Amino acid sequence: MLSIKNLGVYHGYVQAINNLSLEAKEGELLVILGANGAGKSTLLGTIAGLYRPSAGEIIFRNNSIAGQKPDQVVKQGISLVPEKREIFSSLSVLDNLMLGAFHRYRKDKSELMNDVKEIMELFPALKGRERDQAGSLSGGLQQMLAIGRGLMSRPTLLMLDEPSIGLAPLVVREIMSILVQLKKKGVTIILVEQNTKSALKVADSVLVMERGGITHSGSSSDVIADSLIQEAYLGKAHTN
Amino acid sequence: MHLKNHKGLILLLFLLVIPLKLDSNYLYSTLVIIAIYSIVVQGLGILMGYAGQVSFGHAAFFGLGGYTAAILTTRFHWPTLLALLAAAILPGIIAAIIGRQTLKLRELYLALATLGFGILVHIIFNEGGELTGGPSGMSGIPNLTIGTISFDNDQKFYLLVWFMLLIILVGIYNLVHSRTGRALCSIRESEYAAENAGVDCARLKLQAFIFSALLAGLAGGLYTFYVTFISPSPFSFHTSVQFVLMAVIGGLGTFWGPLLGAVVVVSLNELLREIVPLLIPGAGGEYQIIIYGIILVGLMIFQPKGLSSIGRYFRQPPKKELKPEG
Amino acid sequence: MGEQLLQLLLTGLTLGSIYSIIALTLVTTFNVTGILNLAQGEFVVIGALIAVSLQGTGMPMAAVFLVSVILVGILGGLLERLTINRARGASSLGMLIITIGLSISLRGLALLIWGTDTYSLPAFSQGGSIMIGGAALNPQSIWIFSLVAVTLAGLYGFFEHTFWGKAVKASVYNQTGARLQGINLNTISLLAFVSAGGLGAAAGVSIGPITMVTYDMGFMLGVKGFVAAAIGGLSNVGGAVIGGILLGILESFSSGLISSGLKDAISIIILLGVLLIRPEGIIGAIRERKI
Amino acid sequence: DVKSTTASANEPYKIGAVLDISGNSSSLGVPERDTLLMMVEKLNSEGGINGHPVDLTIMDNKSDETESVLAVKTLIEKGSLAILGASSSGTSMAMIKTVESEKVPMISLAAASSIVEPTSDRKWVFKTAQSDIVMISKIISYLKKNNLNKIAFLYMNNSYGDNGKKALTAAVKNSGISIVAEEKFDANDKDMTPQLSKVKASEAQVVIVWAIPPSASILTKNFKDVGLTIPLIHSHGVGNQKFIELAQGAADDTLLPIGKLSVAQQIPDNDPQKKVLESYIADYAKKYNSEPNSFGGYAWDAFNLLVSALEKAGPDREAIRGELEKTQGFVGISGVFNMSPEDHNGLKEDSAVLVKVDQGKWKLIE
Amino acid sequence: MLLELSGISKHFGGIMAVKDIGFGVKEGSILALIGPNGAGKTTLFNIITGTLLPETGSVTINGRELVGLKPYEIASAGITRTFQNLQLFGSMTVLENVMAGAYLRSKKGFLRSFFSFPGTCREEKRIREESLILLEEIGLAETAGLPATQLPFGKQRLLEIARALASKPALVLLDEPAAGLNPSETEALTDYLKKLKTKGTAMILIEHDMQTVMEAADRIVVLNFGQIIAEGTPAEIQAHPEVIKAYLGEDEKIA
Ligand SMILES: Nc1ncnc2c1ncn2[C@@H]1O[C@H](COP(=O)(O)OP(=O)(O)OP(=O)(O)O)[C@@H](O)[C@H]1O
Ligand SMILES: Nc1ncnc2c1ncn2[C@@H]1O[C@H](COP(=O)(O)OP(=O)(O)OP(=O)(O)O)[C@@H](O)[C@H]1O
Ligand SMILES: [Mg+2]
Ligand SMILES: [Mg+2]
Repeated sequence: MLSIKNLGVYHGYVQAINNLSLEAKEGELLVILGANGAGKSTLLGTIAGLYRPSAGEIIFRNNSIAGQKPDQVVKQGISLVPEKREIFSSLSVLDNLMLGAFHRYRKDKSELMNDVKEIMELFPALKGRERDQAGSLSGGLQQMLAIGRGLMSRPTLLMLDEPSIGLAPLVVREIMSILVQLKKKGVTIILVEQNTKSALKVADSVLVMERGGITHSGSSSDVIADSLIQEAYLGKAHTN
Repeated sequence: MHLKNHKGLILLLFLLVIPLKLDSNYLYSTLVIIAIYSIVVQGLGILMGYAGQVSFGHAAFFGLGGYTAAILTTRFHWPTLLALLAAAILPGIIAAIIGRQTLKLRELYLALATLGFGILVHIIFNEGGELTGGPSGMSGIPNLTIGTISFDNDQKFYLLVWFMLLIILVGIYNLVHSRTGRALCSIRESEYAAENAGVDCARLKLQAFIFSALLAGLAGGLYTFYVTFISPSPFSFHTSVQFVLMAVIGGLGTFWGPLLGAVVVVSLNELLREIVPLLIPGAGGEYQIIIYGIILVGLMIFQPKGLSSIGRYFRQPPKKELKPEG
Repeated sequence: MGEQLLQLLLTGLTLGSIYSIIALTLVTTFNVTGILNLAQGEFVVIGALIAVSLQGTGMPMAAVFLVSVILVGILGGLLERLTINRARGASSLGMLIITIGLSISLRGLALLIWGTDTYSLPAFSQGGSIMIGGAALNPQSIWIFSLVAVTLAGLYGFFEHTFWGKAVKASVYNQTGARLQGINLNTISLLAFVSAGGLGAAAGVSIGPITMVTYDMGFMLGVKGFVAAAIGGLSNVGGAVIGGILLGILESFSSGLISSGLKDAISIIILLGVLLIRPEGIIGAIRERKI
Repeated sequence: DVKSTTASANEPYKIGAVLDISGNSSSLGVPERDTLLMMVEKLNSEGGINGHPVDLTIMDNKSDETESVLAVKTLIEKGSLAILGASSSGTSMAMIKTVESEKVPMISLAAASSIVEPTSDRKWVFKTAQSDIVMISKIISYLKKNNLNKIAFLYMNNSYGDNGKKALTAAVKNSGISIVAEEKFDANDKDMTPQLSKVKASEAQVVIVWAIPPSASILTKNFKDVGLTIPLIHSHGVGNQKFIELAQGAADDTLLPIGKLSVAQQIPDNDPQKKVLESYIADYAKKYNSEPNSFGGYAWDAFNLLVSALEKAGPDREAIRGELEKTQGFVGISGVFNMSPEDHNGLKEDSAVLVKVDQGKWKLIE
Repeated sequence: MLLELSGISKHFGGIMAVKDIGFGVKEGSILALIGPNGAGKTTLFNIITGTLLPETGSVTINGRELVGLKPYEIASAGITRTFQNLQLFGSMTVLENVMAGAYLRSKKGFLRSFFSFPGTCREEKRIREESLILLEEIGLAETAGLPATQLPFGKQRLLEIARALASKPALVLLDEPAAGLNPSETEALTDYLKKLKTKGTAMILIEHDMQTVMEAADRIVVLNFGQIIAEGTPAEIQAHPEVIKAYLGEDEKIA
C-alpha cells in the first residue's frame, strides 16, 4: 500500500534521508528503530507532507504523494501523530479531538461524538477533562490527546512517532494493544519507537535506520535474534 | 560565528572610517545621520535581538534625549557636554521607572505598551508649553563643545559620532560575547529555562531596556546638537517604526545587523531620491515611497533573517535548501 | 451640563463606531493568520478613495459600496499572494515589517492616484443630524453601527460556532498541528486577507462621510484601531468592538471635560492601565501552560 | 567674480527647492511643486535670466526634518545658488543652521515668524508667507468694529495652530478683548463636537478657529450640528475652495482673513496686485486645469523674488542675499514685498483682506 | 537531608494536583518520583524550582526555606532542572546552551561585560572549556556548533541535562531524561547519572522507564492523584501491590 523508492530529504544543508526505500503492506504493523538522529522523524514527516523530498518517490495506493501538501495527504487517509505532539494548547481537549476529524467533518456530529467517546474509553485519564484547555494537561495526558487526535481521523495509514514518550508503563501496554486491534481492522501502522521492547512485541516487521538509510529489515523475530541489533537497540539488559 | 574576526573588523572599520576625507558636507551629514540612528538601533538590537523584547517606543527615548539636551542648554544654559551626558542619563532613568512593570508584558502586548509610551511622550513634547516650545519646537541650540573644540561643522561632527559609535560597537561586541549576552539570548529563547539557569530575567531585561534607552537618549542628544533645532515631529511613532525596521532589516540578534540596518535604510532613502527621478523623469516623492515600500517587502521575503545573514552564504557550501511547505 | 454630557456620549459613540469597525478588521486577520496587519488602515483609505472615484461617475451609492468592497478584497488577496504567502520563513516581526512596507507602498500609490486632496463621500441617507434630547447624532454613525453589528455577528458566529472557525483558530496556535489535521493554511491566509481588504473597504466607505478622506489618514486610523483591538484583547471580535466604543467615548469625554490636548494621552494611559492589570485585554484568552 | 565671467554666457543658474511633497504637509508641498515647475518652464521658454536658463532641482523631504537637512545639503553641494522651501515651519527651521553656516540664501514658504526672526541669526533666511500677525490684525479690527470682545479660540494642535495661538494671545493683550474659551484639537481628529459643546457652554460672542482642512471643515460642520449661531471666523489656512466643498454647505457665513488670490476678481482694479494675481490664475488654469491656492502663491513669490535678485546679482550667493534684502515694492501673489535688514518677510496688513463665504463662494467684505 | 519537602499542596481549579506531599533527598543520592500520568510529578518540580507557588507546605535546602523565592534564586541555591516539554535555547548552539547554563559560575555583570575587563576574557575561556568537557561526557561534543533545534529529539533531551549540570548544582531535577532514548542510549545515561551521584550530585528523577528507575534510584516515591501512595527502596516498590495496580501493571517484569 505504501512504497517508497530512493527517497532523499534535506534539512537545510543536512541530508537527513539518503536514498531510502521501503514497502509497507496493507494491514501491516511496521516498526522503525534507530538511534537519535537516524532520520526516523524526518521520514514520517516527509510521508505526511511536512517536508518536501529532494529525490525519490512515495507511492500510496498507486498515487504518488511525494511533494504533496499535508492537507492533500491527510485526505487520502494518512495520519501522523508527531513527535512533539503539536496539540492546540489553547483549545479545549474536545476541540482538539474534533479537529482530528477535520477532513471528514460533516454537519452531523453524532458520529464524531461517538468516536470521541471511544477515545475516552481508551484513555480514561482524559475523561472528565473534555472542556479543559489542552495546554493545561500533564505531559503524558497531552501525549494521549495527540494519539487520540490521530485516531480521530480514521486513517488507513497511521504513523506514530515515539508515542510511548511520557506515558506510564500501563498506558504504553494499553496503546500497543490498541495498535494490534487497529491492525486487525486493516489499518496499516508505521510505528517509530525507542521503547524497543514493547514495540517488538507487536511488530510484524522491523526496519532499522541509520544515518538516513535502512540498514536492516526483517520480521520482528529475525531482528530479536540479531545480536548486533540487540546490542545497539535493545541494550545489554535484554541480552542478559 | 567567527567571533575572533569581529574585533579585527571593528578596528578595520575604525581605520577606514575615522580618517575619511570627503569634500562633501552632504556625505558627511548622511554619515552623521547613519551613525546617530545606528547608535539608537545598537541599543534596540540588544533589547530586541538579544533579549527578545520588542519596543515600538524608542523614538520617545530618542526624543527625551534630544529635548533634554535642548532644554538644558537653551533654558538653563548648561555646558553642552554636560547636557549631552544628561541626555543619555535621563531616558535611562525613565526606562528604569517604567521598565519594571512594562517588561512583564509579552510580545505584542509589550509592543503595544511601548507604542503607548511613545505616543504619550510625543504628546508631552507637544503640550510642554514654554519648556518644550510646543509643536513649533525650539531653535537656538548651541553647537556641541568639548573642551576647546566646537563641533560646528559636518566633518568634525562626523568624527565625533563615528568615534562614539565605534566605542559602542566594541562595547557591544564584548557584551554579546560575554555571559550577559548569552543570558540575554536565553531570555529570548525561554524565560523558564533562563530563570532556571539562575538568570534574574526581570532584572536583566530591565538592564537591557535601560541600556537601550541610554543609547537612544545619547543619540537624541547628538541629533539635537547636530541640527540645533528640535520639534516633536521627528520623535513620533513613525520614527519608532523606522528604528524597528532598521533593526529587523539589518538582522536581529546579529552583531553587524544594527549598523547594517541603519546604513541600508538611510542610504536607500537617499539613493531613491537620486535615482528615481532619473528612471522616471518628472517623478515626485510618490514613486520614491512606493519603491521604498516594495524594497522593504522584498528584503523581508528574500532575506527574512535580515541582511547580515547574507554572510552565511559565503561560509557554507550552497546546497539545495529545504523549504517548509506553505 | 446634562445636554453637554449627552452630546459627548453621542459623539463618543460615533467615534467608537469608527474605531470598532477598524479594530474588527485587524482582529480578523490577527485571529486567522497571527499577523498584525499594519496596512489595514490603507485598505480602509483605498476603499474610501475608490468609492470617491466611482461615485464621481454617478454610480448609485449601494453599487459604489459593493464594487469598492470587491476591488479592495481582490487587492488584499493579491497582496497576500505576492508578499505574505511568499514570506513563510519570516518571523512575526518580519511579517510586521512586510505589512509596514505594504502600507508605505499603498500610501504612495494612493498619493500618486488621488493626490493630497481631501475628499468627501455622501452620507448613506439624506437628512441632517438626529436630535436626541438636545444633542446631535450623526445619522451616518447608525449606518456604521449596523455594519459593525453585522460584521460582529458574522465573525462571532464563524469563529465560535463553526467548525471552520475552530480550524482557523487552531492554525494560529499551532501551524504544524493544523497542517497535520488537513487544514490548508494557504487558503486560510488568502481568505483572511481578502476579507481584511473587503471589510476595510466597507469600513472606509461608511466612515468617509464623517471623517472625509485623505490618502494618508490610514496610519492614524490603523493605530487607533490597534489600540481599540488591544483594549479588547487582540484576538477577540467582541472585545474589539467593546474596545473601540470605549476608546471613542473616552476620547470624547476627555476632550469635552478635561483637555482636548490631553485626550490621546488619557486614552493611552487607560490602555497602559488595562495592559498592566489585564495583559490579555478586557476580554482575553487564558494563558497556556508551557512547562 | 572671475570664474563666472569666463563661463559661457548661457550657463544655467542652479536653484534648489526642498518641499514637503509627501507626508503630513503634502497638501502644502504639492501645489508649491506644481507652481515651481510651471514657473521654471515658463521662464526658460522665455529665455531665462539674462540668457541663463534656470536649472531647478526639487527634493521631497517627506515632511521630515532630518530629511530636510540632508536634502538641503545635497542641493548646496550640487551648486544651488539659493534654496526655496521648505513648505512647513518645522522642516524650514531644520534647514536654517545649514544655510546660515554654508552662506546660502533660503526663501521659506512657511508662515511662522520664527523662521526669519531674530534677523540677527537669520541673515540668509527669507520667507514669503504672511506672518500670522498680519492676518490677526485683520480679525482684531473686525472684532473691534463689531464690538465683539469675548472670543472662543479653537486651534489645531500643530505648529500652524500653535503659532496662531501665540500671535493671537499677544495681539489681544491690552485690547479689551478677552479669550473666554480656548480649545485645541488634533489634525487627525474626526469630530470636534466635544470642543464645540464646551464653547457653547461658555459666554463667547464669536469663535475664532486656527486650522486647515479637513479638520477645519469637519469643525465647521459640527459647529452647525451643535446649534451654535454666533459668528465663526477661520484663519487663512482654509483659504481654498476645498474647505467650502468639504464642509458641504456648512461653511456659509464663515469669515476669514486671506491673501487676495482667492478673491482676485473682486478686488478693485486699481489694486497693484490685481494684474499679477490674474495672470497667475490664468497660467495655472492653463497648465493644471484647476485654481491655484495660496501655498502655490508662496512658491510663486519666492521664485520670482529670487529671479529678480538673480537678474541683478548674477550667480553669487552673497550678492543674491543682498538683493533679496533690498527688495522694495515687489508685487507678488501674497502681497507687496518690502524687505529690509530687520524684516525678511516684508508683508504688511494690506496684503490680506477679510472675506465671507457666501453661497459657497468667497466674498470680499470690505 | 539536603532537600526536605513537607505538607506541599497545590490545586488547579477542581484538580488537586498535589496534596500534602512530604519527603526528603539525601546528599549524593538519587530519588525517583514515579506515578501515573497526571499524578502531579511535574507540578512538584515546578513547586521546588519556584515556578509555581504551593498553597501550603515548605521546601528547604540545607535548612533554608525556598518557598516564595524566585526561580533564579532557587537556582543559585543549587537546584537546577530539565523540562518535560523541552525548553532549549533553540537558536543558540549546543555549546552556547551549556555555557548559558553555566551562568551562575561566572560573575560579570552588564557594565563589566560592556567594558570587557581582562577578567571577563579569562572567565569566558574557563566556562567554554568546562562546557566542552561536559558535552564530551554526555556525548554531544561533535554537535557543539549546531543550533540546538537541529538536534534530533533524543539528543535535545541530553542537551537539557548537560545544561542543567553546567552550573554544578547540588541537586538536579530530571523530568523524564530517558524519554526518546533507545535502550542502549538509556543505559549509557543511567551509567552517567550513577557516576554523577558518586561525585556528590543529588538527583530527583521522574521517569517512566522502570529499568532506569530501578537501577539508578536509591529510594522511590510513588504518587497517584497528587498523593504519595508508596515510598521505599526499588525492591520494596516493585512488590508494592498498590503501585502495581495503579502504575506498573500486573505482568510488568522489571529487570
Ligand atoms: N529542523 C532541522 N534543521 C536541521 N537539521 C535537522 C532538523 N531536524 C532534524 N535535523 C537533522 O536531521 C537528522 C535526522 O533527524 P530526525 O529528527 O529525523 O532523527 P530521529 O531519527 O527522529 O531522531 P530521534 O530519535 O532523536 O527523534 C539529524 O541529523 C538532525 O540533526
Ligand atoms: N497550569 C495548570 N493548569 C491547570 N491544570 C494543571 C496545570 N498544571 C498541571 N495541571 C494539572 O495537574 C495535574 C498534575 O499534572 P503534572 O504535570 O504534575 O502531572 P505529571 O505527574 O507530571 O504527569 P505526566 O507523567 O503525564 O507528566 C494534571 O491533571 C494537570 O492537568
Ligand atoms: Mg525523532
Ligand atoms: Mg510530567
